Amino acid sequence: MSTLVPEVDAGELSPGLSSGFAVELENFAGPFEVLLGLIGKHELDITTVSLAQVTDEFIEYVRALRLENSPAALDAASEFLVIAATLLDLKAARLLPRGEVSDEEDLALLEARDLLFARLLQYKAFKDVAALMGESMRIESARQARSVPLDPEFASLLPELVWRTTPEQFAEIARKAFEARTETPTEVGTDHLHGFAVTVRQEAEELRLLLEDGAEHGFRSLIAHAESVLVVVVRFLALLELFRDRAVDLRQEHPLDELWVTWTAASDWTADRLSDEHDRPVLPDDDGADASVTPQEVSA
Amino acid sequence: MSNEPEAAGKRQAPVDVDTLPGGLAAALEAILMVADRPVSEFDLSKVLAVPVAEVRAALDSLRAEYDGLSADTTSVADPAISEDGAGQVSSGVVPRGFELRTVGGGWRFYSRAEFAPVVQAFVLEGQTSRLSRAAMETLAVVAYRQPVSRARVSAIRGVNVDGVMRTLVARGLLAEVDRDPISGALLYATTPYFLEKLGLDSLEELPQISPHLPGVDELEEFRG
Amino acid sequence: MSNEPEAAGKRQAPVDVDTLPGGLAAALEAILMVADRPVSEFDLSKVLAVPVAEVRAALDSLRAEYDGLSADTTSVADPAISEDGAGQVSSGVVPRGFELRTVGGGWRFYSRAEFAPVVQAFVLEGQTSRLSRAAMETLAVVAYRQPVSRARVSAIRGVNVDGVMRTLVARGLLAEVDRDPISGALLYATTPYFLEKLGLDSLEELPQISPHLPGVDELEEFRG
Repeated sequence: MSTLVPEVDAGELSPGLSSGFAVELENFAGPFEVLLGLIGKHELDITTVSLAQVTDEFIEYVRALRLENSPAALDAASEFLVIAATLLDLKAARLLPRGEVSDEEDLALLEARDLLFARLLQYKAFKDVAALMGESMRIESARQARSVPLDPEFASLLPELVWRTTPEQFAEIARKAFEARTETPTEVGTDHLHGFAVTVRQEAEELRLLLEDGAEHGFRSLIAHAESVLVVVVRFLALLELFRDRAVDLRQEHPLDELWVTWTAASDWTADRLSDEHDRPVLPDDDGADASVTPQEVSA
Repeated sequence: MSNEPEAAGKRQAPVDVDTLPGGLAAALEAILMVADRPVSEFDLSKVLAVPVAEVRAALDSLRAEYDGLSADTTSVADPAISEDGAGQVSSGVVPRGFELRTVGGGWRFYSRAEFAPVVQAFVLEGQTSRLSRAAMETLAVVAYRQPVSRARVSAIRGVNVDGVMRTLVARGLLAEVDRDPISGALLYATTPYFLEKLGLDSLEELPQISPHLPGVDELEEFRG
Repeated sequence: MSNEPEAAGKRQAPVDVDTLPGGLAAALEAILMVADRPVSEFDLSKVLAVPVAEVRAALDSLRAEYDGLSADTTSVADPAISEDGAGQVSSGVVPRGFELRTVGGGWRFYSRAEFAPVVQAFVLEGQTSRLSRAAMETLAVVAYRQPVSRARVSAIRGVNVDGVMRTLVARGLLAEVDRDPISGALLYATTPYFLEKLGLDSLEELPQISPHLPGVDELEEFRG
């Protein structure tokens, strides 16, 4: 599958991003955009993205946007979760036990990684085609279509209108026409974007306490009391770490079904066994501001 | 595809028409083909930076050419297509299906009168005596927001209303009444015929709808 | 646009076009002069009671003639008016200021692109409406994946597209066309107006995406 990714030309990915990944509010177009930009910036093969680095820089980026304190910045910040999910996909694939593709499920997870790359490619392809379409539109705008009012001579031939609408019905039609367009947009809280440090080790420890009874627990119940979405994300990462360490068993009947978790490690297991790479806390934001934003793209 | 002409001639001729293929005559054809109302020789002269007399002469030539009379030049147009209409090419000069007419102080392309029967058939094709739901909703928005631009109605309805608005104008329910002083956009209002259809004497008799419809104003940006 | 179309074609051709001066070609010119949208060869054939193939041939000839290419007949149009533009008439065949094009599934008169600078003084729309990059990319996804739900477009673009989609609908480039039979989600598709804006006759003429994207179709289900 990686043959799909012959080269990722840093230059053409996003010219604006070459300037040290500066804040570009007008051009912010979502996590895929940012991810492509980061990959381009580091001239990385898309298949070997250095996750730690990319994650750090993305969080840095979001933080910079927040400091701008503009609505666009908030939009961007609210998309943190999407990129978090994207990075998580990558991370999940990397955390798999390596070198032993034993069964279909492992294979499927490995394929998920390729699918993620393919999705990035797909995104890039649409970007390219959009540029072509934009050029067509620009060229086309030089021509103007004839579109003129109907001559009265012909207009008078139209069949006489049959009108059965009462003024009250008409007013009702008007009311509905106005109402349809004035729904309030959905609000999305961004409280999850700041607050406290969360580490994979802490969450792994938390999971151990929850799972110690040896029974099978649904992932939903494991996160039922999580304080924030960030905790959920990190707890899930911790779960994957535990799986790699063979401390838990995972069972899922179908994609998107409940994920069942059983503790399998010895009773003396501690989170210290986990690798060092998660020692640094995930701290998405520290300016303490809170806000809720409308997740809308900025259309100039 | 709405085309709202703005106050013409505020810009200098951006181009020397003589350098374009077809020269002045073709430039006039281009403008008149898409202008949605008659255009005066004066406005044409200003935009093209060509003396009015030259504009008039070129338009007269075009008109004669379309009418199948020989133009100033010796060359002539022969639009007859060999497959079918060869029979009529008696003189070698055949009128086109369109003509240039001066109406209300301006020039405009029209279908040639001889073809009125086929044009009528085309216009009437598929027309009904009832308004579509989309047309009724658009009419309702204009009725309660008049005078209002097409762009604003589009923003409120959330769909492009250019075609529907044209239909409503053609049906005599709406009319262009004014121009927005800032944007230059045409403003539309309902007609007396509309009131007649609704059985009302004046707009004041329209039933009240909730006095303030929140958010309508912010929708402006929807359409530059 | 027009009101609800009813069962069409119940009327006979009102007149035998061959008896009119200019014949079929002129009749087509007359009809297209009043059309405010692309008109299909089929509709023209029906109104004129002339086989579609003949209609197409006549339109092709007209287009070639307007473009300054020689038509089927040996005679050519020479719109250059002697007063001014004599310099350009090198070949004796000069394009007109307008052109006939097949876009959005039908034929329509357009001003020729070369004259954009002078035409734009008379038409406001089209200059104001640049799409943002985000809107353009969203439009591209819908164009190639239609009919498609907003959720699916969001998944492909990796961002929430609700606002952009609303703008595109308000601009008339997208329309809600259906509902997903399973999820009940609204499905969106591009409009004929979109094709017109891109100068395409049908969606088949969209640039191939495959060179940009090997093997993407298989991963559709990855994100429902």
